[in-house]
Amino acid sequence: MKRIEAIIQPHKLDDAKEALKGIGIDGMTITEVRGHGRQKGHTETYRGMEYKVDLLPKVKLEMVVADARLEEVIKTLTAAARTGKIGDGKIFVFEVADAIRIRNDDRGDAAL
Amino acid sequence: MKRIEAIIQPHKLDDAKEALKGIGIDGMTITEVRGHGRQKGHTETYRGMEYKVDLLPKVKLEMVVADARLEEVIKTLTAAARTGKIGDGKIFVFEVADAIRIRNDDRGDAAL
Amino acid sequence: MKRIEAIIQPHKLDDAKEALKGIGIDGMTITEVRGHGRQKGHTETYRGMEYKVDLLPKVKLEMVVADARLEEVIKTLTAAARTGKIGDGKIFVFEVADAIRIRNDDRGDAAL
Amino acid sequence: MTWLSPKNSSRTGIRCLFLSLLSAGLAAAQTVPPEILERLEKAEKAAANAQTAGDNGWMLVSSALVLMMTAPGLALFYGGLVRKKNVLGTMMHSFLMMGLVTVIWALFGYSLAFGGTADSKWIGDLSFAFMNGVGTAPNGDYAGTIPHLTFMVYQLMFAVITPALISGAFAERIKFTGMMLFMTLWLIIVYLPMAHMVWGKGGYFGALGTGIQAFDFAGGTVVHITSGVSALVCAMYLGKRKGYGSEAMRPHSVVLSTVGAALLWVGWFGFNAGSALNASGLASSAFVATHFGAAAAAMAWLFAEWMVIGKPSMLGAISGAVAGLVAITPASGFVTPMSALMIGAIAGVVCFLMVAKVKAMFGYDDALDAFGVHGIGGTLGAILTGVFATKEVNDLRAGMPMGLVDGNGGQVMNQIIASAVAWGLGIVGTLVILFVVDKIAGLRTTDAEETEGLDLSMHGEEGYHMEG
Amino acid sequence: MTWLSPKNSSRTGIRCLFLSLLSAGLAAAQTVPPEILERLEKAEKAAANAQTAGDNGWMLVSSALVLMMTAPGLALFYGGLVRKKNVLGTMMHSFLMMGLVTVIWALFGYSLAFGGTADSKWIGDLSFAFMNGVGTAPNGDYAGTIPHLTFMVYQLMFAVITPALISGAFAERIKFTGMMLFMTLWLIIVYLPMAHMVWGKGGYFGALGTGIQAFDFAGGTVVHITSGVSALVCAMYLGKRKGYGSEAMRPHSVVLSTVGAALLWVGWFGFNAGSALNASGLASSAFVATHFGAAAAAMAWLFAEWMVIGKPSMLGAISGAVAGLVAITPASGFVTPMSALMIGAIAGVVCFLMVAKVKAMFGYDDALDAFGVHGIGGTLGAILTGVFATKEVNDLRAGMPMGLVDGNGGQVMNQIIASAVAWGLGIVGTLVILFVVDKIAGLRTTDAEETEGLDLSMHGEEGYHMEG
Amino acid sequence: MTWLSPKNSSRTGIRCLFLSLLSAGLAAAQTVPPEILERLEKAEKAAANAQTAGDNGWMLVSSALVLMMTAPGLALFYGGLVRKKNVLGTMMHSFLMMGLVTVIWALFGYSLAFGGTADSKWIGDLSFAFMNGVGTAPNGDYAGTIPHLTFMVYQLMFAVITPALISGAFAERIKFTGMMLFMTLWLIIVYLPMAHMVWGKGGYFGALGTGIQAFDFAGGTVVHITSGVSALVCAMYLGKRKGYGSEAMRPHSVVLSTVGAALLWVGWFGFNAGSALNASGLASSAFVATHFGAAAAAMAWLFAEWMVIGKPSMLGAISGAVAGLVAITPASGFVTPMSALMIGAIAGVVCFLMVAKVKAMFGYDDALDAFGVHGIGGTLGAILTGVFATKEVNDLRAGMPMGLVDGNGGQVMNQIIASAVAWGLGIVGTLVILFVVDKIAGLRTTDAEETEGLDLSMHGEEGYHMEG
Ligand SMILES: Nc1ncnc2c1ncn2[C@@H]1O[C@H](COP(=O)(O)OP(=O)(O)O)[C@@H](O)[C@H]1O
Ligand SMILES: Nc1ncnc2c1ncn2[C@@H]1O[C@H](COP(=O)(O)OP(=O)(O)O)[C@@H](O)[C@H]1O
Ligand SMILES: Nc1ncnc2c1ncn2[C@@H]1O[C@H](COP(=O)(O)OP(=O)(O)O)[C@@H](O)[C@H]1O
Repeated sequence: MKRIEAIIQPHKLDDAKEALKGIGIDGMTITEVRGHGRQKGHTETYRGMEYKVDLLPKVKLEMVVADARLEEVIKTLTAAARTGKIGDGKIFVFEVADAIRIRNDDRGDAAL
Repeated sequence: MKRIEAIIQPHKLDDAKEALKGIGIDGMTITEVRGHGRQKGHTETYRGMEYKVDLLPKVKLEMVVADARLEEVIKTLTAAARTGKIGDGKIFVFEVADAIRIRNDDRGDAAL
Repeated sequence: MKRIEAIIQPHKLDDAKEALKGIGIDGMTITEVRGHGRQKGHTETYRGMEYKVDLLPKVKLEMVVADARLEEVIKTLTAAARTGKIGDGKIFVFEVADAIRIRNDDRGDAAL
Repeated sequence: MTWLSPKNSSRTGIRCLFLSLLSAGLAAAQTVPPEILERLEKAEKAAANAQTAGDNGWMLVSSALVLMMTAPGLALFYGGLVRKKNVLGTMMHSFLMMGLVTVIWALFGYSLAFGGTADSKWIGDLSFAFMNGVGTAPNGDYAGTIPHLTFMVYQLMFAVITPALISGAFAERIKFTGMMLFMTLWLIIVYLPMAHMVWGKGGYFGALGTGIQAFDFAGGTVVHITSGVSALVCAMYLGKRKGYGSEAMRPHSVVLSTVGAALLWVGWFGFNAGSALNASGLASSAFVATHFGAAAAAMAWLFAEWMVIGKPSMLGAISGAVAGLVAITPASGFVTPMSALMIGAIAGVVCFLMVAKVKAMFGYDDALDAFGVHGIGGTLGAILTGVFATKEVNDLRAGMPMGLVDGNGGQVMNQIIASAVAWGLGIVGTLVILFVVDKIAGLRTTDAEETEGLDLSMHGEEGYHMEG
Repeated sequence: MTWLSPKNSSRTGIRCLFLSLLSAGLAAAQTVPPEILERLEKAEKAAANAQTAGDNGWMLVSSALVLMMTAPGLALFYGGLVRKKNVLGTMMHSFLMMGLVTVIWALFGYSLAFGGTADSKWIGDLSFAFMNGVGTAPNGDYAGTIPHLTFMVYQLMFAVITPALISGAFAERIKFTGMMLFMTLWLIIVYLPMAHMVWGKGGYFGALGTGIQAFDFAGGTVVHITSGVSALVCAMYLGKRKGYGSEAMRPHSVVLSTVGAALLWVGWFGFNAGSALNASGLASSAFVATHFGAAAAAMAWLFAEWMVIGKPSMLGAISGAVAGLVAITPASGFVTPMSALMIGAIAGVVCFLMVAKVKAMFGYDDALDAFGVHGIGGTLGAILTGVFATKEVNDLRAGMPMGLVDGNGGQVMNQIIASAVAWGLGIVGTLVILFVVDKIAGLRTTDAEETEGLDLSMHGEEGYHMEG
Repeated sequence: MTWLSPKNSSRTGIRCLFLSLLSAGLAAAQTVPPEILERLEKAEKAAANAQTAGDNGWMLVSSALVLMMTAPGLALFYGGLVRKKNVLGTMMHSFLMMGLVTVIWALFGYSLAFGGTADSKWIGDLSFAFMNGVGTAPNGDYAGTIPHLTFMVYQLMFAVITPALISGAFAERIKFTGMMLFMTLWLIIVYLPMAHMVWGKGGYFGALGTGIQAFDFAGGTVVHITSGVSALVCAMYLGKRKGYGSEAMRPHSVVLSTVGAALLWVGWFGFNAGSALNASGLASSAFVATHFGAAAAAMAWLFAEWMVIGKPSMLGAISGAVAGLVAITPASGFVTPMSALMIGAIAGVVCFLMVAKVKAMFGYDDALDAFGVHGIGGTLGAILTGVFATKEVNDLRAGMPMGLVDGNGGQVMNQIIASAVAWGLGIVGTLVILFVVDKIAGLRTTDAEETEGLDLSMHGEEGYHMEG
């Protein structure tokens, strides 16, 4: 099993989700995060006090998939989340040691 | 060391935490996430505009434990977080390469 | 590639970010989390109802770096985030199987 | 209320004068030139007209202020105290009353409360149904210097907030349909008779009536005891919230509750000082008593909490203010400013102990402390009114002593009796209604609905979407 | 407005009396001792003075209430309905009007709306520019018992909220500079003439004028039709928001919107009842009609939604209340309480269908339903005023029938014509302004600005920083 | 304030008339039938009664509005500007004053400010302690047409908000006990004497007094200079917040602050127009000046920010509005609408520069800019009052020129002297109090408390629990 972690632009979440659903990937967990990278942030000013904000809102998608589906998911995700501009985000892949379904103790690929 | 990541129902958080405390697992990090899986979402309607909401609030528990404690923790967690209904969530297990305690540079199992 | 996950005190975030920038680490993803460990929580009371709150606000920094930079980053991070008091947090290190830049399909170290 | 103000008679007198103008005019005409008489007549009318402008303007503002108490006031106060998933459902309990009670009031509610003859001891009649006969002319039975419409709409605002107060008891676990039906029946079966008995023409507890004379300036028995006691019954009937005692049920936003409490405080000036039904010195007196009562109670709760719990909290300060406002309500038009301070201080401590200590001993789940604050605070206020009422402030009984401080110890007993009747009516009425509504429509949410929260399960919407 | 109140003549009469005091006084002096005459004179003046105190106090409060409608009222109602990233930009659309419109009004706006002579059919003149001649003395053309300053500032509050209402249509996608320029021109080109035509001296649609007599008690045509129709034009001109239909565009806080709606309801009493321009029975009548209309509409929308969509929502209840308040606005000083209930109920259902069903069929993106609620609700209200206006409530035409219920069917046609003119002026004026402003300053945000949100892109700040 | 209104004498005249009724009546009785005399007398009384109704209704509303300024107004304005972890602690600084100051005022505060004889130049006495002699009869020294109770409670509302304003300076880092003690002493040592000197009977700076005649219609020196200057001293004494300059200290919710500012604007009508102490044309004039000043300042700050910083912000608009309201406060009853526009525009630009540029140069941490807005805005307003005051608006000195525009340049100097005294009293008084309180109870939170936030460390609660 692999865990795919994609950090994408928030407004691309719906597209990404739909695309994944399209290839049968349903299970996923989403977190609101803030990211820092090459993308320039913005400046906020409150009563003359300037704040450079370089942490931008992003959305993190985590999904654990069977090894076989890895590349397909990556391709689908990059296609759906890409705008071509800096700040589009990253995908990281990790090895998963095990998975358990809490409801019924299913384990491994069966648990996904 | 293993990292155990459990995605559970928010209202099961207190039970899970107590159960883990019961077996001496104290260190953990909790994130509010939203999940998508088999559990059906709900519909929200605002002035006739319908939104199908299929991302449901979940809580993610992350804890790094010594290898020896892995199964015990999984068992405790599944028992505490289970309601038996779809949506109970998953547990994923990862290998951890290293751990460092920021306060005093403790490393490895000693840092947990 | 390694993924470094640091759970630190929220008010140390700016220091940590600056320190990392200082050694050329730009890419990172930040999540607001709540942590449980040795640090004592606090008590809240609402109309006589007492709540022991043992989940304290923390910030999680995640950054994927080339293997070679691992120790340097850990050193920088611990130095920047340390206050010396209980609750300073932990750093966990994971192996990363792959990285993809969504914008242009860069892979591996090139994607960081 | 009109007969709670001794000045009123002199004022309606002015109006009666006009009716006798013809005869008086004829007599005078013999020695005074007619153009002077005409001018005098016009000046008299102009003065009466001006009196109406002053009093009516104030009473319209008071009506608006009392509406503001229900929403945003109470809606925010209660809405902030529940968990996020129930915030809209809880605000709805207040907001809906602004619609529901208004329609009932227009059709027949007002008439059942304030219609009737000198013989209507327990309930009014249908003479004002469909706003029949409710026009711009004053209704001398209640308020001689303001349009009947103003009196009607001012009273309506009280009827709107009273059932909304109860909703604190069944928060986070009641079905929308059951709630709506309950509120409808409660208004009809508990509120309308109680309002009539205390304030309506011929009512048994009228302050100057022929029954037991109880003093209730702005609604201690009618509003706070009835709603507070009914709240207790609801809390016990519905049972505790799922997870009560184990899960954290902290207010999702004390900030919202603070805003709500502050708006309640501001609006309460309309509630209490407006109950003079004119902009006279009595209104000023009630205004000051209201403010002093609230302030003293806020400080008292804060200090009591500080000593007993260890820290003074914002929630404590606002809870105290509301408790003080509740307790001073029946007394506001009868007591001196210093007595108001005392009533407030007592209410702050007693309600704090009730909510933070006694409730825990009994273990019922009065989610937002509608009973602890309104039931206890209202009863306390009703009784203390009997203690502190003084003819110095309100010479209602034409020179006779008013309360215990004036030497009329019997008044305390009258207050207790009236309160007991309000308790009785509240308990019995609410029990019967709960029983009926539970059969017809169901009251308690299912477990799944409760876990999901009222906002989604009842209304299909959420209070906040901050991710956008 | 002044001539919408039949009682007014008798009152200004009182004042005229003083002017004729000298002559009358001389005649009377022959038989009455001068000290009596002097006292009589003083009493007459005192009564007039007191009348002013009563009416002026009420009108100042009404002015404050109408300002409260714009902010926090509308700012919260609209601010809660947008996504988080646009909350400040949206609140700014309301708040800015409090500054911008006020300055324009002070310089020349008031004068263009309310200056002029009996011949100024379409627009006023510059006689009141720079507040020239606007002092503490009443302006008998409009309101004989309150200072001219009060009348001026009360009318200003209407001019502040009207453009703010439009902003619901272009929410989440308009440039700040374009918006500011648009609002300035719209006020001058659409609002000022329309206000003059309906309420200004000599205005063509004056209720007692020589043109087409339309009844608009508190601003159905002037405020709601003009703003609502202009909103539709804006929504169509600007186009849909990026992602409309695919991305979730849920209200970021129905809680804020509920608070806003409740404050609108409370403030609307100043809007409608204040339009009597005094604290008389007519004000009470308008107050009651306003409250009944809002209540009935809130219930009607709620039930309609319940039947059609399946769940009654908080957003539905507050939308209904606002729709009812809009619809009752032109009628409030002309109809009975029972008619108000009916108008409210109709408006609740019609506006719900408009917003939830019809809009979807046409597919324009009126983001916050400024057209669906104000345009449709205002038109409906204007026409129903022609139906339900009755001389029982407002004997404006001295015994002649008022609306259809009085047997004057022609009034409905007058109302339709006045509404049509407001539609026409709104459409044409807005189109021209949009075209011009688009050329000069640009109207629509860039894609990047829209994605980032107005708060950051236009104002460089964020509504919430909850991480701290 | 009463003697700030020239019309007042004529009104109290009416009342004096009654006292001379007997003698006058006897003389007239020889030629006029007694029933006519009686009617005349009744009409005179009725007119005076009506005058009281009109004025009292308005003043009670004004009192409620000023309370609304403190909470929810200021509580939200300040509460939104701090970080989330301090929101309740900050709101508490305002809300607590509603309790604390009220109790002090009732016991002896009012008496020290407004008691005393014509010789009490610097402070009142204890003649009104425990509300002794404060009843429904008017106090002719201050306001002849409203109950003394109304005057007392209206003044109380000023005393409540003034210390609350200071809290902006020490936000996010003060101990609760220290704060409470500081506020108590500050009220007694700084506010009560200052209020007496400017508004109290015999006060040295009374506008018509025998000392230096300063004009302060609604509290420029008494409220804004004293609080603003004291704020500066507090900010410097307490030192900067931990992390000031390095950590982000952005407002946690400009949304809340906007709501607060809007409520301040609305409430300020009670503050300024209410300071006429009646509902006369002077109240209207002050109302208009207030609104114009706020509007012009909001626009001015917005534009200044736009030019200097690059973007116009919501926080800028609301800060400007508040700055304008502060600056127009002393002037509101003395200047024309056009002058009010100018005062507002100047205040908007000056306060913006102060807060956004000058403060940064000095580097003290006036967390919420209590000094920059109230200290600077108040001083500016006090001086500009001397420039723009005109007898056209307020013929206080019976035909003599009022301010510089009237040709009385010396008034500017008087205003500067009075302001300087307020500065001096504020600085010295506050320093002494800070020193004493720091010894007794401690002022500054520990590092740990500050990091945790006031909500948890001082009050044991949190402002928001959104996870539920
Ligand atoms: N090395 C990294 N480790 C963790 N997260 C990263 C890393 N680099 C980038 N990110 C995440 O990806 C987001 C996009 O990165 P950025 O460099 O701005 O764009 P691009 O995708 O064009 O390289 C960042 O905001 C951050 O959340
Ligand atoms: N493959 C997956 N990868 C990551 N998260 C998952 C995956 N499958 C499920 N989840 C998480 O677990 C939650 C529960 O899953 P669901 O399928 O609804 O229930 P069940 O545990 O009964 O199978 C989801 O909401 C999601 O957060
Ligand atoms: N075993 C663990 N797994 C995951 N997170 C942990 C673990 N131990 C600690 N943490 C995180 O680190 C934070 C600090 O830990 P704590 O024990 O309080 O401090 P310290 O390491 O200084 O003793 C916790 O709040 C929690 O978020």
